[in-house]
Amino acid sequence: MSNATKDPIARGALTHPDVTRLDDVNRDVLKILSAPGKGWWALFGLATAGVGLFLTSWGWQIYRGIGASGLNEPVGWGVYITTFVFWVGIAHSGTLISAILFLFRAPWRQSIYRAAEAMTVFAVMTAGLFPLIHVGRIWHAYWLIPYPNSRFLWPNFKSPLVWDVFAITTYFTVSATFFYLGAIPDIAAARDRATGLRKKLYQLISLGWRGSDQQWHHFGKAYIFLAALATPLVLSVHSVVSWDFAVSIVPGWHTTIFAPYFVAGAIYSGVAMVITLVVPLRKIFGLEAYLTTKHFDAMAKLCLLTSMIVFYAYLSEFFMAWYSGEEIERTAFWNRLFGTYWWATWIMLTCNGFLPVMLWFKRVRYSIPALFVISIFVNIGMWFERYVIVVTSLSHEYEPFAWGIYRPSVTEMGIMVGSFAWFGFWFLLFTRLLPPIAIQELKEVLPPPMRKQKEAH
Amino acid sequence: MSTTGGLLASYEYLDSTVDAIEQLKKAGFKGMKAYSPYPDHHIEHALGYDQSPVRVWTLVGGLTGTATGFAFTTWTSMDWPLVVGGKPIVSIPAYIIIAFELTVLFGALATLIGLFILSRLPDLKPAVVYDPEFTAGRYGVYVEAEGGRLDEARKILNGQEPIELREGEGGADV
Amino acid sequence: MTDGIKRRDFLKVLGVTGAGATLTGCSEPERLLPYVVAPEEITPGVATWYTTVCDGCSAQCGMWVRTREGRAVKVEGNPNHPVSRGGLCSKGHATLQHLYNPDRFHGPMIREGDRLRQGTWDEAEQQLAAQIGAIGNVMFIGGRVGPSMSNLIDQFVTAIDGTRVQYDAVSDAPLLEAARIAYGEPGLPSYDVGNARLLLSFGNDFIETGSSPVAHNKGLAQMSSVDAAGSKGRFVYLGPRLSTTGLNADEWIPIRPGSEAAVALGMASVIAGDAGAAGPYADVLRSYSPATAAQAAGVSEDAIRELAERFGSDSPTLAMGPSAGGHHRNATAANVAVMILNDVAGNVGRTVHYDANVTAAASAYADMESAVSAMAAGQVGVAMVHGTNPAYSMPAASGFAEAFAQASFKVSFASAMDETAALADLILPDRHFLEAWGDSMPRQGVMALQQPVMQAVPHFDSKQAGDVLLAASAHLGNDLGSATFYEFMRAGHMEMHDASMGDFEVGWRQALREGAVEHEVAATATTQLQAPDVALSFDTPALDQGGDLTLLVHPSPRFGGGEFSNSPWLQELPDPVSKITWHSWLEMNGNTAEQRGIREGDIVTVTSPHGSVDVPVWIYPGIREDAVALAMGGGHTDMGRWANESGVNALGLLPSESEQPSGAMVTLATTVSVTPTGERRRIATIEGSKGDQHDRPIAPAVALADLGHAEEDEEGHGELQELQGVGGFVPVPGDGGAATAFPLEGAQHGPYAESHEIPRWAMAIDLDKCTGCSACVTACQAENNVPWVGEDQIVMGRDMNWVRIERYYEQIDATQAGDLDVRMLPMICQHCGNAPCEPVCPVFATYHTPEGVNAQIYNRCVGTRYCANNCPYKVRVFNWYRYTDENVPDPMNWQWNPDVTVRTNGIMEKCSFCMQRIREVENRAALEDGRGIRDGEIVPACEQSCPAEAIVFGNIRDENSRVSQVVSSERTYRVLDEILNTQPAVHYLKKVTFHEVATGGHE
Amino acid sequence: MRKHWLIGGLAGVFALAGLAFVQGGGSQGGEGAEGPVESGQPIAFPHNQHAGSEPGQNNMDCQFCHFSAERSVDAGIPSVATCWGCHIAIPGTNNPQEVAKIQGYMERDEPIPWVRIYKISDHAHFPHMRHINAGLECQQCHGEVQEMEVLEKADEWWTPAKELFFGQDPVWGGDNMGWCVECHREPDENGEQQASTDCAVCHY
Repeated sequence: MSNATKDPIARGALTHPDVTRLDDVNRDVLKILSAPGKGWWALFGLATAGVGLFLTSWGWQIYRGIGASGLNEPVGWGVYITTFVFWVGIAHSGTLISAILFLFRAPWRQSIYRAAEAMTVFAVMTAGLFPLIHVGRIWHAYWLIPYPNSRFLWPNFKSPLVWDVFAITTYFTVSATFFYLGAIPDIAAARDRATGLRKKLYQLISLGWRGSDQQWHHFGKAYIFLAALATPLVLSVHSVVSWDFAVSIVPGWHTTIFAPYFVAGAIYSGVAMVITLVVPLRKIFGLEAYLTTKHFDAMAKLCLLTSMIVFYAYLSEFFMAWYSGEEIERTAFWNRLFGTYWWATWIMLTCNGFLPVMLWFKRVRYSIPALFVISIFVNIGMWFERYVIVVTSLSHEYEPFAWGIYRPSVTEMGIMVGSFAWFGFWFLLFTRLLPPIAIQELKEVLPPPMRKQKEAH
Repeated sequence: MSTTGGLLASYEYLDSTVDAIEQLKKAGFKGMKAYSPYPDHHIEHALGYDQSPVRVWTLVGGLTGTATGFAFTTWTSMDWPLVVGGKPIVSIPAYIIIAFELTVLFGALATLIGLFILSRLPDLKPAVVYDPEFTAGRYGVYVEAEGGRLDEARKILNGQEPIELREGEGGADV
Repeated sequence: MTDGIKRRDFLKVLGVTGAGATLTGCSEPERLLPYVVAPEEITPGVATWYTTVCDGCSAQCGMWVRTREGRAVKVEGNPNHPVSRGGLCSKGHATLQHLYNPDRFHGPMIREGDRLRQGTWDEAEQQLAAQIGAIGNVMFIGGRVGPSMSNLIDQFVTAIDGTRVQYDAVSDAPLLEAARIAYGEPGLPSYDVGNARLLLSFGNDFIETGSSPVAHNKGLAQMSSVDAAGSKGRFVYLGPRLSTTGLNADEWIPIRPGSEAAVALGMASVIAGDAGAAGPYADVLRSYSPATAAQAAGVSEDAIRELAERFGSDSPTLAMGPSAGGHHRNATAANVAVMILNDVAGNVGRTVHYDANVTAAASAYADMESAVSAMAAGQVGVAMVHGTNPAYSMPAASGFAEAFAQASFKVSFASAMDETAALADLILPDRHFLEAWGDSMPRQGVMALQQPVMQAVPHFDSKQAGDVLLAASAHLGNDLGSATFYEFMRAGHMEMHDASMGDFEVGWRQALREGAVEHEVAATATTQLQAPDVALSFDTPALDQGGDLTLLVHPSPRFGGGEFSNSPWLQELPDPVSKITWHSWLEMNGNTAEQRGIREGDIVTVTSPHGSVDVPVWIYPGIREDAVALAMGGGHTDMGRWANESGVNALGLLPSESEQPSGAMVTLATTVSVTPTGERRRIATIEGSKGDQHDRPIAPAVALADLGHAEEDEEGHGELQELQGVGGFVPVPGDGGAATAFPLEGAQHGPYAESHEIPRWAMAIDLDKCTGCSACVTACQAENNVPWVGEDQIVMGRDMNWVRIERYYEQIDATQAGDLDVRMLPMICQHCGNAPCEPVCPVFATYHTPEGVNAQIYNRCVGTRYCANNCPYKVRVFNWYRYTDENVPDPMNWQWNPDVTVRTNGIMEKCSFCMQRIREVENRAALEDGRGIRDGEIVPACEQSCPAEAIVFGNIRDENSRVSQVVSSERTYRVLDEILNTQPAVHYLKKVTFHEVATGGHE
Repeated sequence: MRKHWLIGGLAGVFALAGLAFVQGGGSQGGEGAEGPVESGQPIAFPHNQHAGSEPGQNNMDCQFCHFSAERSVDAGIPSVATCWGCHIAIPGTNNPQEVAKIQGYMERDEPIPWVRIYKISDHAHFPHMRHINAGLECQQCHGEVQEMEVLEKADEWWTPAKELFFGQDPVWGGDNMGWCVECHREPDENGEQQASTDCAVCHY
């Protein structure tokens, strides 16, 4: 039993005194699924209200026309696309943590990946709405889907927007599958503790999982292959999203650096969002034992790395604009820094470039309040990054006479803010219905109970 | 009593479970099942598993996706040729993306289907003999035998001090 | 499309008899309304064209009217008209909107207490007759009308021994008077702009106002285009502010307001040498010299001397005196001075003809002043107002409204409410000229007929004023010889007709068919300068002291004197100078603004001794630092839904004063003080970069000297490489000349295959001819059912016009005389061969047709707006709301072109090269045994209306086509093509300048 | 048609397709919106009596009344005068009271408010003359009108589904674009498709 003697920390195991036996994990995690407290209800109420705002704003826009937004010529894309890219980005770290780190056997992922995956699924759900929200005739949006029709017409597969349709739907399907598959054994665990209606529900969705050797065997393999598929997918999806811009000829969009730069940014914002979500989760449900400072330290390091990549991308963009000597390119980037939208650019640089420098310090990485604050700033910064890319580039293009300024409308902001509520709504439900921490994977890292050890004492 | 019966032993310890399995194998028992709260390679090793055929499903699914991706995009472009941006009617570089996404999509779905078929899921019939503690902290070994062999099996299982030992009708699908 | 009024709703009202039959929505079954008796010349679905005369302004351009199922849907210039010779201005196009103006009266209105009630025509006419009979003392205040109507009015007035006063807000009275004084001629001089080699405009905005803006516009283009000998005429503008006309000058001498006479005479003195040449004005000339001129004008003496020498030598030359915008207290003298200049330079009979007797309204503000005092004194019983709106177009200081109120019975013939009609007791709505008979005599010997092109719009129970007068006379027992105005007019023409003109009927029918008949008139005696019979002062006139900035009030290129203000097309037409829509603005020089800490968009109070207005400031480098300018036409209070509350009325700042001896209204009379109110507003402009093109290859120019060896142009960039097919770079020449082959390798499938020999449509726009007059913008809007969006949407940046005339300043200096370089560029969809907008559309709503047109399929558009983002030219516009539904009241939708889909919300649209016209011609050709399409048979709306003939459309595959010929010019370039390789089908020809062109990065 | 059928299978989205057709038909406006049109005509005009070739019928040419079909985008509706031109002499043996209505309209100087039966959406342009000159028979799109007592559309809303799933070509396809395209795609003698399928030929 070699692994029994291994240093538990090395295996990412927990050092908390209360958690020694396997079923302790069930006890602690399934406790979360018990009747919610005031705090949860308060948050849930808030989220529901926000969803109301979201739907009314959207409804009004559909009724009145897309003009209800502040968009214009030349700025045909604004807050909607910004928020779309933001949410797609958020989604990414989920898959990263659950799939990529799984393949790399990163020891610290177990206790956070379930929450991260849930975040992925809900974030994609949110992001997927924005292409619908921003089109002029949503009632014809289904024309983007290839299906045999009485017009004999097919979508244009050369258009990045059609690539998006495929990328986003694939991403949603695969991440949802991955999420659900990983959750089956834990749902079974919940089933065996639950009673009444919940038991019936869990019986149904656990598909009769029993944890037999045969099930575990195929499960493990399937999980690996899904992870192997999800890994290139996660990298591709944000590349495709970045090509919505890079494939165009708009100065400020048309750059080869976009794909890697967007992926890094996506992971960056995603990890930050995980921190933002997990900190309160940990506090509310008392999961200190499972979400240790070690986990936060690891996530902080990931943030630091990606923030450096992203900041490097910013700098190289500005440098290349200057170095190219192309007047149009230069004007575009000059406008970013000092033009109408200078403030957005500087918020972006501060939140994504300067602030994360603090993560170099161990004390900051180990201080959960500090991380929480920084992560929120990073989220803000990343939203503005997309805003800067989308809006400043469009507002000053090739034709100086046609330059224009865009101001978001109330409806737009309503939908943008509402989308956060929509996301929170689903996430809160998730914390109550599914074990938000992966029970079975935590057990893998616990020292397995050994009779021989006991006798030795 | 010479009817076939099933024995399900619940253990608290991993090593006792593994020992039980190995002894049963040594004693020549077949068709054992083991239960555990998490995938444990010691048990798999003891039962002697080889590669899972799920991989085949993934591969076939993925390749189908790739083929579909290229075939579909190319065919639709030729079905009603329209020139956009002075580009060729069939622009393979653009279609690579579609092909890639379909590869992943089909591959993932095929894997899921494969898993379900191979591990007999979904299986909503209530188990004949089952210990809910398996999903919490216990390990289990189930063996089927008849007549005298049954007692032998019981003896081996008891030898590892199970928390409890249940008996049920044979032929229980678990 | 999905909802709103449908294109084919018009087919439902096939017969105009189907009163109010336009259905909306789809709830009830659709009705098809056939004619009761079908007029044989009308085929449903096929346009019927009529010729008539545009009665929009005094120019009286020839007009073609396109009617469908008996509705006028489009007006165009009539190339056969001897004066306007094709082309039409924005105002001319907008007359259609006055025809279908929903604010027109639905019948005669009779005042009861303080409200107007709709009555019947009998009732109204009887009341009119009764009042005239009872009260008498009739005063008929009328605007410009055709000869027959004028005739009728005179007879009507004499029969009831009333008085007649004629008044137009914008008139050429000083020029008319000057011609009388200097040459004793009764008419306006006619200018041969096209043949002048050096053209001087002393504040004369001849392509905006005056005897024939369209013809002069054409002339300007002709003059300034490079001839075979490689030379071109030069245009110098002398005036304090650059109008649309001024922006086309090659040099600008920003002389002090009112100093035209001094400058003209100073120059004349140089040319005349010992001044002997100036005839009776010789001694006047002696007291002038370039020195005195320079001193008066505030410009360098050399500039004037040098200009004078050129004016003497480069003959034929031409100078024009101040027009309506520059009517100061010595305007007549100034015009006389300019005539002297022309005379000494020997232009009389060459570029300026005084014997043509171009008819002009004998409008005299002075008469109005006496009329006002007469009314005020209660000496007027019945006041009748026709074709003019003095309550708006006279300065408030004149007290017209108060005086008018004194008349015991007030009659208005306004067809829609206006400020004067609002005060009337009886309103007898006149017909729109497209529904009525009339005639015009643009100049001696030319007789043009104005015929009704459709039955009167059924919504409005209107009656032609002529018929009303005849009816009233009948009631009063005066027989004027005819029952209807038509008979009266025809009778009149028969009288004038003499055998030398051939058979009357033939001439009459020809006039109806071709729009005008011309017969030579006996040339009057050779024109000699005459000694003035009135006192003339050539000094710079005194100004009322209201502040330190001179106020320039000029007719608006869009609204004239304000009579056009109730047209959403014109309201939304960006002003050719400022590019501002809807509201008014105060033009101010940047330095002046800086000194006062005023920023663009600041709302300032402009105060003169006669009134004050609040108006936002717009910074304009084309105006002297000591002047500010305000356009007429804004600030209506009682005109209609689009005119009211839009902008301010500049006349409120002017004194009520007439210039002597012409009696014209003084528009340049006072200085003003400008004080910020502290408030700001977003200017409703379509301009993004303050006229700076940032050295981009958008509107380059080439120096005249460089023509013939412009290769160094191409040095800048070699061949551009573009990825074609799968792998492999295929070189695509990205520099000027015709666009390369289409479709490119790898795209030759189905209809795109080589085998199909189909035309490839392309366009050429000569920027050396384009004057930025913006006629094409309105023409396009009218042809293509482009909606208007309103001021708030423009402010948000959502203008919908398919044509955007970009105006870039390259060289412009208000502080000294010098070269002027302003670039005008009509930007439309470039129909790129490698269109960036096409591949990004997810649903193929935009793609390239085999004919090389970048098509936009409205009904397929989902509205992702990616195409607009990716269009480097920013020519794609989006329907953010249901503009076509919400903004277009009945019956204005009657104007819609049945051949063009009406777009609903959420849809992208743009220039289609007038696809409907292409299809129409293709269909016609197919019916005529599948003959080919002739070059020039397809004429897009913009090309048709361009007075400068700057636009040419055709098949570029045919090397003999006009477009191929034009494109072969060395001046040809394609916007941004050299850096983007978009391969546009629209080719531009560089503007040609006299000075060296400062070449930016790309030139 | 068959080909698309196969692809439908290949894509494996029949349900979606079926759904889409309903929308595809409906979303174009037109049909659905016009509501039922049995014989709600102001005058019970018997097309068969006028254009039918049976004994006792008059066998008139369609273009006698629909006079502009050959030279215009619109087929044209006869003016009241056209009707009256004949019926001033022909009282109408079958039901004179209907014929009498014509006189009424003539005297009241009113157009006859015929209820429209055939209509395609406003965003599609159908030049009648091009099709007539290409040798098409009116009946190919409008059905055997000369046999109809009451004019009815030759097909129903479910045309598209019928077309896709059973390969039946409709007579009147209304806004079903495939109905137009199929005919345009038909190969001519040179094996090239006989009419353009360039979008901008009909949509502008």
